[in-house]
Amino acid sequence: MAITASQTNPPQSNLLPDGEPLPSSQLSKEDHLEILRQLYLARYFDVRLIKEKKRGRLRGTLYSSHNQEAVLVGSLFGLKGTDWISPIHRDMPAFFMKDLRAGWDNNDRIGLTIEQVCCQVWGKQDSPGRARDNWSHIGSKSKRIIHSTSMLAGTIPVAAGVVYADRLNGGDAVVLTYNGEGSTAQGIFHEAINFAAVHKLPVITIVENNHWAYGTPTNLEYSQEDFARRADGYGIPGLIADGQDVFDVYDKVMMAVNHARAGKGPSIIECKTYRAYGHGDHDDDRAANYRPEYDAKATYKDDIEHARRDPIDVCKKKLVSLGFITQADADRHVCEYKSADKTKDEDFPPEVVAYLKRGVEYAVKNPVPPAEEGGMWVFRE
Amino acid sequence: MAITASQTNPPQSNLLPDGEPLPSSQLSKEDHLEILRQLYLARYFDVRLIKEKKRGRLRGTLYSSHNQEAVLVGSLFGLKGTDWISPIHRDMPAFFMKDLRAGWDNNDRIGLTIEQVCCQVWGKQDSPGRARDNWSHIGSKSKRIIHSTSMLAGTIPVAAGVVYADRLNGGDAVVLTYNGEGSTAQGIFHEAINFAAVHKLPVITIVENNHWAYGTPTNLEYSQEDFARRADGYGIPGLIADGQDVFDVYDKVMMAVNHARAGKGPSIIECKTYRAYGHGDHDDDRAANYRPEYDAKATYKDDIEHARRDPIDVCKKKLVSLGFITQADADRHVCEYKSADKTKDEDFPPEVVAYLKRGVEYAVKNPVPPAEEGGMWVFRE
Amino acid sequence: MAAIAEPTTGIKKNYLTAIQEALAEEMARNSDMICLGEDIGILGGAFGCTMGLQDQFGPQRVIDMPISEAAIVGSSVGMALNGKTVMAEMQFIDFISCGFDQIVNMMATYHYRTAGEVAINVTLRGPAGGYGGGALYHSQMNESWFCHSPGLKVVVPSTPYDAKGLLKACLRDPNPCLFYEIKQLYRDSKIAEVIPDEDYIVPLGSAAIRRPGTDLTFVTYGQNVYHCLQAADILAEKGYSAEVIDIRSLVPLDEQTILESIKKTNRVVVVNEAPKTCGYAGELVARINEFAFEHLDAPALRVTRLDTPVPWVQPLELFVLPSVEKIVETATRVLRF
Amino acid sequence: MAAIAEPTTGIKKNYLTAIQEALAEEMARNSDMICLGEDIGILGGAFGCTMGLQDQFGPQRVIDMPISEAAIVGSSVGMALNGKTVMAEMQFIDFISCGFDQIVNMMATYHYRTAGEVAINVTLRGPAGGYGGGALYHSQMNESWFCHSPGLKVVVPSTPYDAKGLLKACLRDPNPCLFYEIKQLYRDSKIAEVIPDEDYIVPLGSAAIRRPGTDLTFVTYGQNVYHCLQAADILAEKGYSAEVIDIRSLVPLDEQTILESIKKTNRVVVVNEAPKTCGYAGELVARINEFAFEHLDAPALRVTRLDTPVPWVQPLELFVLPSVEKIVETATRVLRF
Ligand SMILES: Cc1ncc(C[n+]2csc(CCOP(=O)(O)OP(=O)(O)O)c2C)c(N)n1
Ligand SMILES: Cc1ncc(C[n+]2csc(CCOP(=O)(O)OP(=O)(O)O)c2C)c(N)n1
Ligand SMILES: [Mg+2]
Ligand SMILES: [Mg+2]
Repeated sequence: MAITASQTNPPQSNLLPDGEPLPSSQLSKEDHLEILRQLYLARYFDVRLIKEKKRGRLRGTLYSSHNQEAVLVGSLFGLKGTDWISPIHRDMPAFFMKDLRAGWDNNDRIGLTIEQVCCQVWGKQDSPGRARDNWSHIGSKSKRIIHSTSMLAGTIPVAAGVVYADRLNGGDAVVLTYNGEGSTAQGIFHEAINFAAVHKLPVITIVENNHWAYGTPTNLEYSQEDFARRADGYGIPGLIADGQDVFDVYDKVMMAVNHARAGKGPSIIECKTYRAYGHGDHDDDRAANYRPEYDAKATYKDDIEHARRDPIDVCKKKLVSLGFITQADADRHVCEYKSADKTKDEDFPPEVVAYLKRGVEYAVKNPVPPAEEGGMWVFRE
Repeated sequence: MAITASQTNPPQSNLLPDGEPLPSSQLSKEDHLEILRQLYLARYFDVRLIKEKKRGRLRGTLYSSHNQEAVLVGSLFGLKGTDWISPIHRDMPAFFMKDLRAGWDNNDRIGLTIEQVCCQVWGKQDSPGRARDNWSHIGSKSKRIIHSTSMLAGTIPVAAGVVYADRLNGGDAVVLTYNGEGSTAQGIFHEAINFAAVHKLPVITIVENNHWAYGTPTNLEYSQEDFARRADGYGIPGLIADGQDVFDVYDKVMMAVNHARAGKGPSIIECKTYRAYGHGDHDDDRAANYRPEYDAKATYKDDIEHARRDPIDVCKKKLVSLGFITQADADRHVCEYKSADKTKDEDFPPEVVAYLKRGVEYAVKNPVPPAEEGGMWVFRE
Repeated sequence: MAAIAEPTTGIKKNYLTAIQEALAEEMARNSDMICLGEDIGILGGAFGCTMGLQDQFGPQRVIDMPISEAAIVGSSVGMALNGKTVMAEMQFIDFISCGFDQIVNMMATYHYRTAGEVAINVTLRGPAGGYGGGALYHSQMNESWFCHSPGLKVVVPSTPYDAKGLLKACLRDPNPCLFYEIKQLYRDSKIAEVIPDEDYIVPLGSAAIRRPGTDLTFVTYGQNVYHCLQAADILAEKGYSAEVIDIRSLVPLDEQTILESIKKTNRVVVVNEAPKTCGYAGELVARINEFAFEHLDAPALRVTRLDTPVPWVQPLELFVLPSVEKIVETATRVLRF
Repeated sequence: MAAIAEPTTGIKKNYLTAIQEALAEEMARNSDMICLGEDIGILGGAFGCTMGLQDQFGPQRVIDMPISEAAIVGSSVGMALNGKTVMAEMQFIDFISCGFDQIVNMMATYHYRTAGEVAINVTLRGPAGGYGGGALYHSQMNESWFCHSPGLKVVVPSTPYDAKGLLKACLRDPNPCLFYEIKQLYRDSKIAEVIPDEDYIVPLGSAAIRRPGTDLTFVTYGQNVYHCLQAADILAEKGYSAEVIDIRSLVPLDEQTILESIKKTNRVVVVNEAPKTCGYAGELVARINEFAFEHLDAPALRVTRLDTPVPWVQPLELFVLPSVEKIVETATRVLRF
């Protein structure tokens, strides 16, 4: 079954009142250009980390978000700074891309800085968690980012609690929680969505369906063709977005956000995409081994073919077709369809390279926290 | 929304190939009479226990199955002895009613004896668990009854494992798991159903929707009008049965059993009914207080009205209409629409009274296990 | 066997009333406080601890949750992350195992993980303990699991005065607290006592000496405080003077009060009702060993539940749980060592 | 620092290979055995413990499960109830908390609840332990929770020989077993050793003396066996002879070997890497106190993790975990007491 941008799950899907224009049709030319820049930025972040890791400069595991950038950029772009997000392992760019529309160098924007995120990756003391937990297990109360544990789907009830409290305070915040499709099998996923549905909490769950959970394909994870169908069982909308098309993701998320902000409750948005590499960088070689054979005979073969379109390419085509950029503009920096080791800095706009450079340089110079911190902050005194 | 016997959840509901007769239409006159006897038996068991408890002869809490007997009798009647069941607190009669069709006094039938169940209720040593855990927390491997803990929905994965093993061994057993509608909110419910759906395991989950979970009404438990709708999200059939009509329960369960035995996987059957008393006998007074007001303004008011039809009355009417009994037969023993304290032994057929008498007398005489058993059987040596 | 409380005059209140009052008073005092749990609103709680709260504070602040312990804990954490004070009830403390991951990995570690940015003010409370025929799943004392999970405070009151004062202390403490209520004491009129009308707290980490003595120290908490007091009576008849320390708060622990006592008595018996292996009784023995070894004239011994679940029928249940006889017997061994 | 093993000739095998062999041999030997876990089939397991098993035994007997720890445990119990031998993998032992209720309340108690009718032959195994930069959720040693849950056997091998022999013992034991694999040892070539080609088991409940000594006894297990051996080297330079006991199996525990050692050395230090409070180290101290008090010339002291989670970056991680230095320091205090 191939994905089309309009595909949604009956009967809950029609969140857009008849005749109303798609949210993305309201975006300005500047918005479109910014979205493309953000896709570059997310891609470059990943590429750069992969290279750093290969050079032995990073510890730990790297969960690449390559090919899934449209999900992140498309879902974050329409949020207000006061909204909350709850990213997990494959959403690393989300931490600094939150509220990026408010200005990449705006000190007041409500997202982590690139310096903070790099300090986290490098295990340095200016990480928001002072390098006490690794990779994506960070967050910030003031920046409205929920701190996950490793335990998959474990932040969804926390997210529900956060917006419950916000609503009690008279706020109108929504929360986006991100999950791999594999993580939806956790009991807590069900408990949290059910609770959110009962109380019509503004909890939007993005299911990043990249068709593999580590070494397990979707047909062993759940038994529906379209995961989004699960939503109907909770009496909430389940939408399917083309995870390669940043504008389709934006549309579906904004429909869900408007629904949620209007007090109508949660939704699930399945973004169909495909994992570019192994589960983590330690798994690249094995994944290259186990996946192709399995995918070739899979029922979701069409989905995968569809998801091989590079989201940057898809975005550029749209911008060209809208007349916002020329083909020459599109061809100026070409990173699409290239694996990390095949890209050079010239394949990305200079402002993107410069932004990350700042973060990396800061992180490299930042010290590791002192040993004694290991014994601190078990309790608030 | 009132319940009709034919109501099922689109699009997964139609388990009965076109033109095939309803399973209940295949039942003999003798079967019909036996079903009525079993309804009497289940009711009498409950009535008797309530009276014993009121007289101070029993410890612990009593979770009445009054008004929900059609769910038990209708679901158990078509099973083979080799099938498994997993009853919980409100299904106490299921323990001795399993395989009862094979003869109430048949020593080879695959269900617990009335003596064993009474020993459990009275806390005596011939309880199958030697009175180590209370009320419904018993079972028997040889009788194919799964031993629950208190933790709601916790036996569903166990049930899935049991039939997984059976299938590996070449068996064709199905398993019926019973759950209150409130218990479906547990994470393990989701994990187990999902696993069963992925592997097309013959796990049939009966959701006894009696519209209350202790002191919590359904609108605070989940956000669908019909719980059965949840099934579709797992790609499995979700059926709604009229929980007051033993034949409708029988039909829906047998459709699901046939589907499961054919290797087509699990189903969920929502049986709409209503809890007659409080959650447990300790809660009767409070429930009388909190429920009526809430129910009166509930969205499921129609369901409740519907579920006030006594299942024994519904069954008798059917038998009279089929000509299997006369109205005089139906009026011989009238326990329907009577609360426990209003019934006398004469309101039940003498064989029912005699059967239970045997169990109670055995249990009363049976000794309490010796204290030292408390320290035994932590491990298999 | 009366519990020691601030001497005041007035009507005696039981343990349950003390808890009801603590919750109602804190809800009134702190408009940012939320209560959630199964059946706590319309019903008022399985044991009535939250009776009347929903009428008084509304269904937004007193939430009847679906039967989802993990979501109860997780959403409590989220509310606390967003500035609320949360009381979450486990209908029986036994069911806490269904929300286990959220407690030990999400809630307990939040402050640590965020290097102090976020403190999670959640008090998880629920009825606990055996001796009532509750069987395997309505009798547990599983506090050891949580004492072993850094970042949680763990409290077990044994008197109405303490129940109210410690519950208030937990609700005002910025850290996550587990509060074990001894359900056999809820309506026990023998321990009912007059408690102050004025607002008070019992600070976490302070033990209470329930009975002074010179020959042997009982270190205990919960239901076994009363068994130790009875054992002390029996020992007194035999000429031994036993001191009974009710630690009340397991994390943090008041080591000082225990040390002072052992300096005086030189002998100690630890009593609790959890299974023996890796229970808190063993922890007490290990600590006493560390901070009071040179004062011990005999080994510090434990009286605990056997390493079994809690069986249902009475002779079996009493066989596996600590009893006055077992306590006296062990104390006598220690005294004669 | 080589582990002590049956002396044989042949190629040396590491800890991971030992586990792979145990699983493959038991699967071949027992056609009623099933393996299940996340990514154990197509991938062969996150660490490769089940590599090749699905090809050899098919997807029915080697099941790639959804990410559902509770269903993994629960369905394992069901399979065992219906006569199967089950190996269930936790991808990291840290995630066991997500299946906690099914372990402690369903699996552990099954035999007890049924008065011996049903034994549940499930071995839950997974990679565990710190010292590898795994941070809070990939470093845990949470064995104490399960030692405190009656009905479970708990095993922690430290050598390839033991890993294979103990895993086979667990898979043949009718009771549920928790098997903690020290992931830092999986590919540690320093501890690789020749192990027998013939079938063998290491019986549960037997400790191993890794190094004999006369002045002090280290009682330990897992990764810290090696730290204690190094500490013993350092102490030897200072003229002290330390014995190192690797208990290997926590439940059941070989008390006899510990007692014999203490009778000889009269001094003991217990080392493990779990948080201190209510950890198994405290249990060992309490037991030693019970069965060997009169042989002790000094308090039995613990070296454990601090009561903190395991932080990520190295200086912090090493700050909270036991180290050779901390062990030597504590041993010296005990020796000089
Ligand atoms: C409760 C729990 N079980 C297991 C794991 C180990 N684990 C980490 S990521 C992962 C696969 C996740 O797959 P999916 O949710 O599809 O996300 P993706 O990695 O594909 O983005 C697994 C099994 C975990 N982190 N938490
Ligand atoms: C995990 C868990 N949480 C809480 C409870 C306490 N409890 C026992 S029965 C019950 C209500 C169950 O309602 P429902 O599932 O609708 O079944 P019913 O009693 O209505 O038949 C609750 C909350 C429990 N047994 N297990
Ligand atoms: Mg995935
Ligand atoms: Mg119900």
